[in-house]
Amino acid sequence: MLNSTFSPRVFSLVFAVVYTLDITFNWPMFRYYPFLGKFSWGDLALDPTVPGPLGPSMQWFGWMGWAFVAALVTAAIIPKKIGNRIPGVVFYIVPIIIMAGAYIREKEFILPVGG
Amino acid sequence: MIAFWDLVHALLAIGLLGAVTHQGLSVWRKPAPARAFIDRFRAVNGGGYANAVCVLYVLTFALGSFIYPQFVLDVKGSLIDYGMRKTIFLFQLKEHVAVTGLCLLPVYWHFWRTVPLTEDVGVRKYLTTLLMVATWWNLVVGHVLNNVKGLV
Amino acid sequence: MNNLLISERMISRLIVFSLVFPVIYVVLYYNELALFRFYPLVGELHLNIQPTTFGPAMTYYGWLVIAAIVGAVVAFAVPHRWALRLWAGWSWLVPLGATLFTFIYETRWLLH
Amino acid sequence: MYSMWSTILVVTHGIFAVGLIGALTHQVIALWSTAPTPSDNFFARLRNVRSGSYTNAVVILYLLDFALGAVIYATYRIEVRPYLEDIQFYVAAGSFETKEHLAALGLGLLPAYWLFWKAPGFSAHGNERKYITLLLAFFVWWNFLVGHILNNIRGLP
Repeated sequence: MLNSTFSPRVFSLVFAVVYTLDITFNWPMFRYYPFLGKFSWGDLALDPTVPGPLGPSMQWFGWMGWAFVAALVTAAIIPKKIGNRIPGVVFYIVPIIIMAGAYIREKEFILPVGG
Repeated sequence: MIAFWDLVHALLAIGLLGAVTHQGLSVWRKPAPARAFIDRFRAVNGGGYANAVCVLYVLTFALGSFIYPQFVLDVKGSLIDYGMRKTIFLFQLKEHVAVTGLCLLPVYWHFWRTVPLTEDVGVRKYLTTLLMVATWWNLVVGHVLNNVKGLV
Repeated sequence: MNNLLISERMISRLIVFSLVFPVIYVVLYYNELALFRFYPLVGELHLNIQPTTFGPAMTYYGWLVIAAIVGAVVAFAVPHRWALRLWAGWSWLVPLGATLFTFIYETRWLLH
Repeated sequence: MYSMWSTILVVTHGIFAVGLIGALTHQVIALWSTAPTPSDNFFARLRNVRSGSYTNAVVILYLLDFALGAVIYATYRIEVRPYLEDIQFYVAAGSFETKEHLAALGLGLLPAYWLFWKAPGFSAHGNERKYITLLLAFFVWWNFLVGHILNNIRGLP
């Protein structure tokens, strides 16, 4: 069944677009706090009931979360015949848009502090 | 124990690097008899590597994800204290480069194993070269960061 | 595979070198004998041992140079007909022996 | 602080080692495989390589990697070894010293390794070729793993 519906082109394209949006606007599905060893849907820093110190919060897994879900659902819905009509050249831009989002997300590390 | 997983991550990355570099160089090679060592390195049957590259990429990615929290705690924190922000930026890019490769893996496999090899040659060449460059970038940056501060 | 033109004399020298080098190298590092020492902190080579202010002394380069020189001298000194009659198995048995000795010798770090 | 130069050298040393490990591992697997298996899967192709064609590449890569290692060894001796002794990581220090010696023994083994693969009249020495190649591969694998572990414990500034 998977072979007839799942289109790799749809999966890769949707994953890339959603991941780029996630990192650009910082929309993690969930966060991970390695110091506590704990996952959380929301930002624990905003939750007064959680005693500190929280340690660093990781969004990377959460950014991939939305991308995976969106890509899987879309790839399962759109029939393969239609999905395979996505021209291959579209994938030339995928790395470019992801890296653009990555720059927006991470530029704080190369700009002057407070810049 | 984290040092062990870091080592396994590095070894898988080397296997991936070998496979994807063989394949990446082969897509740029004009068909001709191969005599010199470099030529034979490139004169491989590219199609045969697609499955191995996918398996090795996913395994390397999974292990990288597994040791990443410890990196955030031990290494990234120290680098911030040292003020080594550009070094952190390098690793943050590695994070996104790894996801770029992961998300393109299905369509990379698709163009090698489903689409006839005579079609979309340019796209196949681009995707394979991209995965090769991404793997090299991640290995070098990972090695640089490991040299700055390891996972002990 | 082996269609390269190389004289018997050169073959015998390479064989002898590969047999002598590991033996000499092991003797040198075991006895800490070095023609010279390199002091990386100050970036200087010295024939004699320097005071501790110079920082750690490296004898590795000295061992390599001596082992290579002695290996080459013996390789040229030994008559090639004699060398070619050597049992071929020495070619891996001697370095294997040197390797085993090295591992045994380095267990000293476990007893620190 | 981390000098760019040290980082470039140690990363290059690592990349040459990767090339060396690739060539030697291909050669050893092909050498110790019983007979070429007529199959197209990835592992069969890993075995079905012309092992003789790797010899020159292995010698060149070994010499390059050894030279780089010899250069950065001085920085290791000043920056890492004293640190290992301070924190009493003696097994790590001893493992690296073993790496130093195996690298030298491998250097001495190269002429014989090359002979048994390339010189006329040596093709009959199949066993010697096998054992020498396996020994050299062991040196390279040990040095790579120990090098990576040590670099993980403490890098070269």
